[in-house]
Amino acid sequence: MLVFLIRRLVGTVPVLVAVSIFVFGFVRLLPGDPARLVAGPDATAQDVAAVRIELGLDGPLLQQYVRYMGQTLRGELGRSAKTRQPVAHEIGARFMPTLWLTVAAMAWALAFGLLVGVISGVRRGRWQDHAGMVMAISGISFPSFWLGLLLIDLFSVRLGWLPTGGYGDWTHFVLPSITLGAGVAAVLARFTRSAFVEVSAEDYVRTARAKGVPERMVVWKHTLRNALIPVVTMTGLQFGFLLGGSIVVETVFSWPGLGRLLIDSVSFRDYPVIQAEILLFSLEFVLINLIVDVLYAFVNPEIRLK
Amino acid sequence: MRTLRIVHLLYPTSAAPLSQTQALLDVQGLRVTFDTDRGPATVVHGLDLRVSAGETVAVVGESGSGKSVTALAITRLIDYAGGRITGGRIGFTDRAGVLHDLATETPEAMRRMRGPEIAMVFQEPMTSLNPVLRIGDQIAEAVMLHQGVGQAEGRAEAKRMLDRVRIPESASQLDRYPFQLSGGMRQRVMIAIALSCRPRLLIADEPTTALDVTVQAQVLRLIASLQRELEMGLIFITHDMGVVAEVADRVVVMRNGEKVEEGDVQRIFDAPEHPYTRALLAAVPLLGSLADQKLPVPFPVPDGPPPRPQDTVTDQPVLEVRDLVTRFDVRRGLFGRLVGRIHAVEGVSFDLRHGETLAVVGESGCGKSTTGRSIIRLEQPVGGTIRLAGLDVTRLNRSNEPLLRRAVQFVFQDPFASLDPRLTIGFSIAEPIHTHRLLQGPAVEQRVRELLQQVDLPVEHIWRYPHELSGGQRQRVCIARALASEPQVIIADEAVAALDVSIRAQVVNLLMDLQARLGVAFLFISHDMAVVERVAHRVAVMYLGQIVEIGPRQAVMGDPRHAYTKRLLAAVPVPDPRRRAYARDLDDSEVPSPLRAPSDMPTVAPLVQVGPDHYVARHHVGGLY
Amino acid sequence: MTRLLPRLVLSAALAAASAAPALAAKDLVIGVEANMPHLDPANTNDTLSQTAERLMYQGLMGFDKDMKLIPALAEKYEASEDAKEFVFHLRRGVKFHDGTPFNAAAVKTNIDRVANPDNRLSRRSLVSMIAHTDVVDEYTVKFVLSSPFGAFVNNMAHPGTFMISPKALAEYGKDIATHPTGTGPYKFVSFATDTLKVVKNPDYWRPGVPKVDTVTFRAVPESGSRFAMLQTGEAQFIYPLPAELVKAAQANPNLAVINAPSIVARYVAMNNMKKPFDDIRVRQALNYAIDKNAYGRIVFSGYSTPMDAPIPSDLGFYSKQGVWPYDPAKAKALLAEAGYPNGFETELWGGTSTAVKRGMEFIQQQLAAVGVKVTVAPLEAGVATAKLWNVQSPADATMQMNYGGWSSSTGDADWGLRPLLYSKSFPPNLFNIAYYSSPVTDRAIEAGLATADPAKRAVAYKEAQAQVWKDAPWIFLGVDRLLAGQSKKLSGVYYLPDGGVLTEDAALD
Amino acid sequence: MSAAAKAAGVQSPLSEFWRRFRRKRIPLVAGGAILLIILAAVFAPWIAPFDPAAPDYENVLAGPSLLHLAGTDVFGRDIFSRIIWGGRVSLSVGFVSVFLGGFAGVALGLVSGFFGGWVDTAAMRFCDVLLAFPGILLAIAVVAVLGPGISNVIYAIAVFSMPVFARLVRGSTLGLKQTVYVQASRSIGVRRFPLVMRHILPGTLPGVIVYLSLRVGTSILTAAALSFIGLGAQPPSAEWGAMLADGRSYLGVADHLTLFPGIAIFVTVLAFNLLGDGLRDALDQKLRT
Repeated sequence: MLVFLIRRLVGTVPVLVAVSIFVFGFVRLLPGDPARLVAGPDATAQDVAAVRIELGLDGPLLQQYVRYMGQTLRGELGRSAKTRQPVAHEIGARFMPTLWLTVAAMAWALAFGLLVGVISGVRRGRWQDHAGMVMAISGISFPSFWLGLLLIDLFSVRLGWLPTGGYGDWTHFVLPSITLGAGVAAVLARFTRSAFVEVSAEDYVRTARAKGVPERMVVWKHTLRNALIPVVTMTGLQFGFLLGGSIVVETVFSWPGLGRLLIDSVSFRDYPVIQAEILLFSLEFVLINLIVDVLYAFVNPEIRLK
Repeated sequence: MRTLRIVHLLYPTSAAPLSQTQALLDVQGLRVTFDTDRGPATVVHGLDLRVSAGETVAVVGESGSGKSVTALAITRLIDYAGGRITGGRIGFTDRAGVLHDLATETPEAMRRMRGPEIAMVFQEPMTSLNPVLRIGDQIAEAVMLHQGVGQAEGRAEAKRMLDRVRIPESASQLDRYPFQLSGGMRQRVMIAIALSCRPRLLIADEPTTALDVTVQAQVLRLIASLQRELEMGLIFITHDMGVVAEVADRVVVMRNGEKVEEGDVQRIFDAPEHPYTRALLAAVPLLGSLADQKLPVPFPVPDGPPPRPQDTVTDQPVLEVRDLVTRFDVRRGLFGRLVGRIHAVEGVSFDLRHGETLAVVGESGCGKSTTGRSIIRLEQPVGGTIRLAGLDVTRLNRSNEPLLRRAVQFVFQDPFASLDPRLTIGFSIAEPIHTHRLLQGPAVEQRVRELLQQVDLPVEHIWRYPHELSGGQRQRVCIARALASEPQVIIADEAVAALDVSIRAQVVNLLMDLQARLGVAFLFISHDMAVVERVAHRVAVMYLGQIVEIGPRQAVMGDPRHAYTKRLLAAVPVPDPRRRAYARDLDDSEVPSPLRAPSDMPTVAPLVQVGPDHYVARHHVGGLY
Repeated sequence: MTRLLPRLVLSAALAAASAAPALAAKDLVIGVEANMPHLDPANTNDTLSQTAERLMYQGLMGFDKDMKLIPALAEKYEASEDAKEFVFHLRRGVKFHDGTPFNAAAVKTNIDRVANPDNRLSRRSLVSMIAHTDVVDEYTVKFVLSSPFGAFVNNMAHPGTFMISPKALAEYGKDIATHPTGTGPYKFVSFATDTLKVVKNPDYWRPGVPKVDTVTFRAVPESGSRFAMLQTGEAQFIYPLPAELVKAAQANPNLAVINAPSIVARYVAMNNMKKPFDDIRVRQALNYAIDKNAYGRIVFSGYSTPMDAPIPSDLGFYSKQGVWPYDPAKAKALLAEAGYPNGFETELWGGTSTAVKRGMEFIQQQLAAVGVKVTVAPLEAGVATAKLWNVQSPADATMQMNYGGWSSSTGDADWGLRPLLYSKSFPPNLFNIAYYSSPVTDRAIEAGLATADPAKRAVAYKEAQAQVWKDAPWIFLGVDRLLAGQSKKLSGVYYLPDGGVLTEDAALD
Repeated sequence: MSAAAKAAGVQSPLSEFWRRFRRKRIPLVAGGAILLIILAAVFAPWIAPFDPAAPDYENVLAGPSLLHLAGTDVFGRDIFSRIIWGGRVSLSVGFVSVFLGGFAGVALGLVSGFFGGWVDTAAMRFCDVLLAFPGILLAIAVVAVLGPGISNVIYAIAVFSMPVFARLVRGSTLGLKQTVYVQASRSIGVRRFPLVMRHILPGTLPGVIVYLSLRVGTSILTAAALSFIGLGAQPPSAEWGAMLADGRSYLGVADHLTLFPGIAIFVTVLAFNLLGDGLRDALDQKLRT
């Protein structure tokens, strides 16, 4: 298991290097002179030159990259062009809200998705299946920002049960995490169902029945455990979707997270922040995939023991 | 094979007459229907079947005959497979002597009966075990469920069962997962699960079909001995008449969901009444039937003239293979570290002459297919030389590659998979012609028509798609396609293994006919010794990537000199109930894996001559050959 | 004196003090539209941050709720006749939040900091005319200017010249932006991403205030969510209140709507140096082509009044010119006369907020009616910086038309005219993106600056406004109404015409 | 060969597909709905009762009526007509981006799967990296470089659709490469290019078609989300997401501004998803979402 973990960790290195090259190339792909953009309207030529050095845009490309990597590894991400604060500070404050929102959304999406998926899979072709799948396919077809607006309108404005947005106690989490998780819940429900149905047709499920295992155990022990293997992978992929979705949902719910920061940075063309954020998002995604792989090995002995 | 012709006396082959035994299972008028998207389809029509305690009833039939569905209906697992029992009753007398109609039992009552009363063993050991559960737990689960014992007791029982199915080191095996076991071992585990609750009726659905012949013999023997021990009723479902002859007391022959004949095993083999049974038996190649004949002889055709031996071999070698080596590197991890090598083919040498059929036999993983694939370069050999009609084709280049691709053709095992489903038969046959630019324009179509005629297919098939053809017809198409480039050598890789027995004989005859007419040489790769006996001039036996014995067919099969050859031949089920193999000495050992550590190179045993053109590998034992 | 990020000024209104009895008070939450980038007043470009800074900081001068100049940290001032020397007498006994006493030395430290080009502070232009700052005594400070500057006292009321504790400045350096330490009514507590929290300053020099314990600014960019916050009582004051939601707010018995004139002008700047806008007939035609009343009704749901001078009426020295009439026929005639009988194609730039895009679409529709085909191109702030404000010479300007707004946060005509319409204010110096250049206007603007005498300045600015109106360098559209929503329990929060909010006197019922 | 597979072999793949597809009513209805939406968009000038850009300042924010089926917007423009015209934008974003991404992905997947080795490794690492970015984040990055606007949105969505197709096609290419009929063709000496085009590409298409239809829905949603955060379609384009975004501040005042574009997005995406599901059931049961 340890060997597996180390191997998997080493395996992320090329992806991270590629991501870093992409992020590095990001500012350099921009049309025009980013230093001029960042320096602002009042800047003199010296100011622009200073900003260029600050952004690491001076010297040969390779040297720039090495320097960039060095700084990144030391956690020096530069200063925001907009606020003049260190980027790490900007991002740090917003990291936890986004993380918790994502986790909350995933938690309910997973619980809901698995439950609906299994029920639909067991009651294949009956009304429970149809109801579950209607919900699921609607979930993936619904624009999340619209859902968010409708939820605020209903639960906050009309009923006054829940706050409209902002980051605070658990009540603040309800609507944003529902909005964010809806699509993922739907995807997981569908996916769990199809994995479940597929596993149900496996010979070993028949074997379980042939030895007189009660249906309940056939479902939870023999079928679901195997169906979970692909579901785990899918869940990992969906984390990426959540991270992306948080960008929109944070706007709707005034959530002080990375997503909103990103939109603000894009509209202000605050390149140091955009750059760092893309890096962070990718890092998070890679990390989540790592965790998923470990989980995957946990549920799948064939991976774990080989 | 003459040595095997001894009448077996140790075990009487017929069970007690039906009237004397209380029927354990009494199926009457069973109908099973599936709801397909084309509407309901009845696949079993009014079947009657009786099994007594301690009796073995073989249910025989070709694919689609409804035999497996019958098994699922009896256990009511059919409820989960999309089918329904739409008629008849399934009488079953349980341990307490109570008679049940399984066709109408509640699901819960059925569940309680599965395991302690009725158990099943399935065909596919590779997929029948739950991949995420330890095998000990999978066995113990049934024990704990039905006998109400705890974890420790269940585990102890699981260990006892593993001992019983002769799995070595049973204690340590309990914690292993299915993927860590070979197919034969998994089937033993399946048997252990099925028998863990001492069922009164065991239904074995093609339990050995997916296994190699030596493993099959082991498993058959195991089932038989456990059956006697536990006094179970046994329904043995198979398509293989050889297996039937080995195990059955009584035989039920099914076709298209109906029973066409039933009777004592001896009677069925001696005097089959129904034409279908007769055809079935006629098509079964009987190993040893050509023991007196030096040359290959086609299968006899019902109502046709008796076949004549074929002498087609010339002295001229068309294919010379020397020291062929093909290995597959097993790499792991990020940097693809070499952790092992599969020595699929290790120092294989042979000649193939014009008009000759050289059969390569051996069990799965022995390297026989890889040998064929390496010659046609579907795999890349790492050593050795290959000469085609004197020309070195070891290293392919622009000039010799088209030559090889034209002169050597390959026929694959699965006729359903070897034709592109999106292309017409005509195009598939014409593809070699186009590829090698042998003909242009309308001449192509003309040639395709000729080829279709050569393989006895109607020329209208030229516009058909593969899905419109049966398996046998498709294999004929594949042969026509192989002939399209006028090859000198055809490598037939288990080319008839996937076909039903009756079709198999026709296709074998077609191949032999083509050899007689066109003088083409065959490298006939097969695990089926009986077919090999029909077609081969010479036989090469492979084991762990090496040829351990090679020589004239009559010499190798009649007078095997290598221990492995002997073992292989002894394991072949003989379709004659009088020649049951219980007494044959079979060991329970597993075939070693051809996967070795990178530094662990195998020694290639030299072949020594033991007779005219007959060579045997002499192994290095204790520092001496 | 703020170049508006357009979205920061949707609308505006002055708080008519809706007084209510104060009960057990306490936590005031104000919903605002965007995050505050940071809290260094000398480096702040947006009205919102300035409003937030006002919680904690003060300048020598300040504004009352009617945006009249009042003394703040200075008790009084004297100006020389030639508008080159200004002496301020400081309030005594005032302490910064960190205990540092406020005195003349602190003023000099602050002004020198802003004026020092090495600090690269964006508000340097407010003090760049100062030759030197002299500490006369502990509570007297004298500014000597290098050139006359009549609007100087207004600059001392601008957030850019707010007073920061010298000790804190030394301690935090650049990071002062996240450690605000001033003399204001509230002390800094926390500033996390979208939330600024301040607590009452018990030692505040004005007795009786503040009346609330804490004030929280929460950024809620979605206007619907912001309004929902007010409705659910999560916030007691939100601004801006989108015009389209005024009706909904009015329908709620617990809410009051603030609706007052602002000093935010909306106009389309045309590139006066480029074809076809170099022809005055074209510029006039476009002014005739747009129905200013409809503009207010459609784009601002009626909460906007047509512009009747180049600067809004609430700015000092405003001189009414009369609304440019809506006459599409005349517009067509003028275009034909100028050689564009079939109109022409052009591009309109602007910001990215929904309200701004709505305005741009409206202009597009109106100009289409007279044959001018407009492509609408919303630019993000960063791009706008590059394409508008950062252009090095008029020849490089690619702008044809730009829809924008301006709020002169000094409250004075100078900052309403000079940065936008003075020929020495072309980018990148200042913000004359219309590249409007008229000797008459230039001379009038210079004259207005050359004196501190209000009468003389009035004459000068009247001339300038008349000339600009005639030359029509812009399409004059409207002056926003200030709109904010508040709970009826809240009193003492004033919405300034420049879009800022005064919270010093806030009280909760 | 199981009995079921044999039974499936009785009909040609195409007629088998049609038989299975036709049997389910929902995908058929969805397909019909998509056809209707496409036709409405194509024939918008003839169908839409009003000019989608023509303002009517005397009749703004009017609720649904017989004259204006979906009411009017802030400029008095007919929302129903705008939705019909907006279909052109939303659908072309969906289709063009997915076809671009699909085309590139199929090409990359074929090359990667067929040639294997370092080409495969490089291509798949590239896809990993692209997949390592949440779709909308990637789109934002592209928009941040190229600027907002519908064509850039199309490129952005194409970029992040590409790896999905590349992986899918690579997977089925690897599978098809091992099929006996491809090996059979290799064994008779068919060269790489005809081999890929004749035997492998057609085999990957069922999966590609399923994904195309599913991804169109995703793309429309993503484009709408980008418009919503102000990085997508620009005025006066009647893109549905932009309409929804523009109307959102009128929630509670004039709900029809968001209701109808929201329904348009939902119904269209739903239809594509249902169609995709139906195609998958009929074409290739093994594919998953």
